[in-house]
This record gives sequence, structure tokens and C-alpha cells, in this order.
Amino acid sequence: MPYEVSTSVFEGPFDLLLHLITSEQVDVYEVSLSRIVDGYLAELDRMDHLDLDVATEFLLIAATLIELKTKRLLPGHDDTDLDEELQLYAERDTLLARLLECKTFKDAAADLERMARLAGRSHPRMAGLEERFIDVAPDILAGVTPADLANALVRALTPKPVPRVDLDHVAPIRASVRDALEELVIELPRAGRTTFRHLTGHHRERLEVIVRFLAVLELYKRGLVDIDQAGNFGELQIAWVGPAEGDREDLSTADMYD
Amino acid sequence: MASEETRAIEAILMVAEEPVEPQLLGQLLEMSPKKVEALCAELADAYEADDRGFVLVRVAGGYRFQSHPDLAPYVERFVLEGQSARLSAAALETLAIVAYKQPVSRAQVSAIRGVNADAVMRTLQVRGYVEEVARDPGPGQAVLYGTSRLFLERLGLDSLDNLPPLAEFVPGPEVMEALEQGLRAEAD
Amino acid sequence: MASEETRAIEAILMVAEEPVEPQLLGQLLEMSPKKVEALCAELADAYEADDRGFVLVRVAGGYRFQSHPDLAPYVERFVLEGQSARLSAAALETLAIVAYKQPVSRAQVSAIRGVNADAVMRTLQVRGYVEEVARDPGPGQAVLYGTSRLFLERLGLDSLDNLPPLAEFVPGPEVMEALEQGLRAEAD
Repeated sequence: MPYEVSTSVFEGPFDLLLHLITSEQVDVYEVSLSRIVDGYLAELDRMDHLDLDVATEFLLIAATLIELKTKRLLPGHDDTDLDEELQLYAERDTLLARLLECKTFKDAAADLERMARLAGRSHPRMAGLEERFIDVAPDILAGVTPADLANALVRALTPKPVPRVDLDHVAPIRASVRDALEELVIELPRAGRTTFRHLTGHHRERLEVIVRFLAVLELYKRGLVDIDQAGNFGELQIAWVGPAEGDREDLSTADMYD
Repeated sequence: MASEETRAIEAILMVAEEPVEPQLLGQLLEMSPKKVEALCAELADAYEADDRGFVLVRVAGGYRFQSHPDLAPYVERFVLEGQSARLSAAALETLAIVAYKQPVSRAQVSAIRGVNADAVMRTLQVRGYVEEVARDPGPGQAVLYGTSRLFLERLGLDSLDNLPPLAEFVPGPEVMEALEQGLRAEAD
Repeated sequence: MASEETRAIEAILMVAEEPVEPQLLGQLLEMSPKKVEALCAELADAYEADDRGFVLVRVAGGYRFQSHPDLAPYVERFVLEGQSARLSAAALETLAIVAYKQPVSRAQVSAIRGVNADAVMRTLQVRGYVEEVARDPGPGQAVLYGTSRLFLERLGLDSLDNLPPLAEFVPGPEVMEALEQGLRAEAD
């Protein structure tokens, strides 16, 4: 096993990818995309509990990596259209830029830690006021009634506005995984057996494809579908093995995405 | 050239929040309390000879640095005009948390306020409104704080039971919802 | 013979719980902040020349007494408690992003890290290293965060200007090349 790494160490997809690439860095010209992709996917595999927020980022990057790897495996494979190819390079460059940024802050963090360690050798004086000055200091309880105190507690306990905005970029994905589940629970029993490509045929956005993929995985986890793949990069075959059409009790599967 | 031991005494007394007994200093520096006393006397003399604005005194059985009594007018001005106003709102909130949630650790107070409360807690302690009441029996044995008798006296209360009941101030449904949402976001 | 002003500075710093700004000292002593800075520099030099076990430092915009770093082993034996738990690698990285990108929203931090940073940001806030500094004027009015005074104190910095420039950490050409090579789509 070339990469003995534990997922818990890796906070995010960039972290993991950086590690995989830089640990290959013995000789720049021996860096192997293939092994990086394998390591990355192995690590994904090992994450038994995939948080949806995290999974989306990981999968987006995995998708780019796999595309890059496919390209490399198939030299002169020229029936792809130019737009797609340019898009792949653009994604690759974005990924590179983000990796560089991630590495920059990692090194900056190491320096902050060094500074904190140095500064930590010198301890501040915190003794504060000597008793004889305490009566001089303005008293925070001057003129304060028990009711004022209770009001102060309410102020302290009242949650500051929770910055919900931050989750907005994730929220629509959750919603659409649920939607996708609902659609698939209707679509799949009718189709019986189908392919992933077929299921995502009319979805153009990468995100939509991933959302459908997550929904299929969810159904698989619940034992509602069987997934079969004919070799690496073969078509994903999906077969419905759940209750017959019309029996919708299993829609509760969607609850976890509420 | 000052000796390592002398310098170590200065360093320890500089960060100590309470007078430090010569026994403890002796233990830390592996020397007799007698020797500690001799070194401390030397230091006190040196500060006086150098005309420093601080003194090294023996008080309550231990040694500590203090501002020079000559300079009390400046210190008083500092106390009056210095940091007080900025602290008061935060101090009152912190005091309310300790009053209603005692016994409570500094970390718990910080978590409730959402900001580090160490400095404010220290001020309240120096003021005598908050005091150590116990240790958390769990791992880490955090110091737990509660309010003092002085606190009750200043508020004109006989006991903590006379604090306005918390139930009257239970946050309304919209606040509860916001809280829950916040918690859920945290659990993700 | 030390001047009254110099001695007053020593006395005030001896009772202060936070770094004291030269502006405040100047106001209390009726002199310009520049003059205060000159006197503090003299004091710091005198302590060093006398080989004292403490230092006078400028940190987070003000002056304060600290133990001499040389004597950390003794001081650490004394102050077992109150040493803040160390930050995780994730927390440090997040802190670095906030330090260099402030004011910055949680969403921006999450985007740079590639993972949701809400929980880590909350930890940093409770620890007092990061605080709300503004609201994004744009739609959504996201809360913007920056580093706190405590952050400067813990790093021993006078101000954010003393942070090493981020450019120093941009990976060198070898790393760039390795990354590029690693992600090259062309056949080898």
C-alpha cells in the first residue's frame, strides 16, 4: 500500500491532494498522476462516514482527477471536443491555484505556530490591581439592581445572529439530493434496470450529476438498488431491487437530508 | 551579573498573581527558604537603590511586586481613566452568567459569551464579586467559580434565591429557534 | 536618579492587566506618546543591562511586563495552570487565513480550505483569537472576521504590520513544478 494515511488527518480535499502530491515529490519527474488518483480514491473509499458538505468537494476534485487521468491514459484520443478539453484544463488550473493557496496558508500557519511558541516562553504579568486601589476603581455594580443583572444575563444568552449565509452554498445541494431521491424512487422501479449515464443524461451541470450520484449511493446503502460496474470506467449499471412501483413507504430515506 | 536563581525569582514573581511563599520558591529553585529570603532582600535593596517605580515586598507570608507607594496618585488616575468603561458591559454580562450558572468554569463562561472571558473573570475576582468555589471533579479539574457574599451585599440580596427567577426571562420562540438552528449548524 | 515619569510608568505597568497604550500613558503623565515610547525603550534597555529576570515589551499596541524568555523552564514549573491548550493544525491554518485575509467571512475561509470552517471558526472565537469585526456591505451582510488583540499578544506582535508578508510563504518553484507535474494531463 503506497499511501498509509489516515483520513482523520486530512481536514479537506486540498489537504489530502497536497499530501499525495508532495509525498511523491522525491523526484519531480516521477510524480505520477496515476498513483495520486489511486491514493485519492483509496482515501475516499476509507471514509465510511461521508459528511455531505465534505463529500461534494471531495467528489468534485475526484472527478477532475479522474478526467485528467483518463486523458493521460488515452493519448491521441481525439474524439473529445475542444470545448470539453479546454474546460478540463481550466479546471486543472483552478485546482492548481487552490492547491498553491492552500500550501501557502499551511506554511504561514507553521510560522504562526513558531512565533506563538517563542512568545509563549515569556509570560505576561496579570496580577492586576493591588487591594489598596480596588476602592478607587469604578464599581461595575454601582447602581445596578437585581433586575439589571437578569437583563444582562438575557443579553448574554441571546444568540448573536447566526451567520446562516455561510451555509447557503451548501443548502441547495442538500435540497436537491432529497429531490433527486424522490425522483429516483419513482423513476427506477419503472425502469427496472438502467445505467448511470442514462439516469444523468439530461443533467448538464457537474453538480447535478454528483447530486444524482449521491442519491444513487444513498439508495444503494439502503439496499434499494444494486450497482454493477463492468471494469474500470465501465458503465455503471443500476438495478432497482426495492419494493415494486407504487409502494412509496421508503421515501423516509430522504429524511436525513432535511 | 545576576545569578540564575535571582533572575528566576524575579521572573516568577513577575507572573505570579498572589504573593509567593519562600518555601514554594525554594522548592522550585532547589534552595532553602532562608536563601530565598536573602536573595529577595538583595533584590528589594537593588530596586530601591535604582530608584524603581516598583517595590518587592513581603506580604501575607509571601513575596510580590507592587507599585511604589509614592506613585499611588498616578496609579489611581490610571485606574479611574484607564480601561474601566470598556469593561463594564462585558463585566456585567459575565457576572450575570456566573451568578445564575454557578458553579461554572472560565471555559464555560467563555463558551456562553462566545468570546474569551478570562480577563473579565480575573477583574471580577480581583473585585471580590466572584471567587473560586470548587474544582470540577472531571478530568482537568477546572476551577469552578461562584459569586461572593460581597456580590450579594452590593445587590442588596439575602441569598442567591432572591435573584430574579430565570424563567421570566426565558427567550421567546424565535430566539429558541435561532438557537436550535445555530446548534444544528454546529453539529453538522 | 530616575525621573518621576519613568517611575510612574513602571508603577502603572505593574498593576495593568493588559498592554497599556502609549497614548493612555501619555495622557496620564501629561506627555506625548513619543516621549512615552522613548522612556519605555530606556527602561527596557536598563532591565537588560541589569540582567533582570523580566522584560518590558511592546505587544498588541501597548507595553507590559513579562518574564524573561530565558527563564521559561522555571516559570513553567510555577504556572502549571492557565496554559492554553494548543491549537490543532486545522485551527492554525484557519487562523492564518483570517490573519492574512481579514476582514473575511466564514464562507470565504471555507472556500479557501475546501471544507466547512464553521466549527473551527467558532472554536477560535471562543478561544478569543478571532472576533467579528464588520459586516459585508453587500447582499446577505455576511459577518466579517478578523484577529483579536489576544491573537497579537499570543504571537508577541505589536501590530498586524509585524506579521511576515504572506509572499514569503508562497511555495517555491520546486513545489510549483511538482504540483503541475502531478496534475499534468498529457501522457508522460
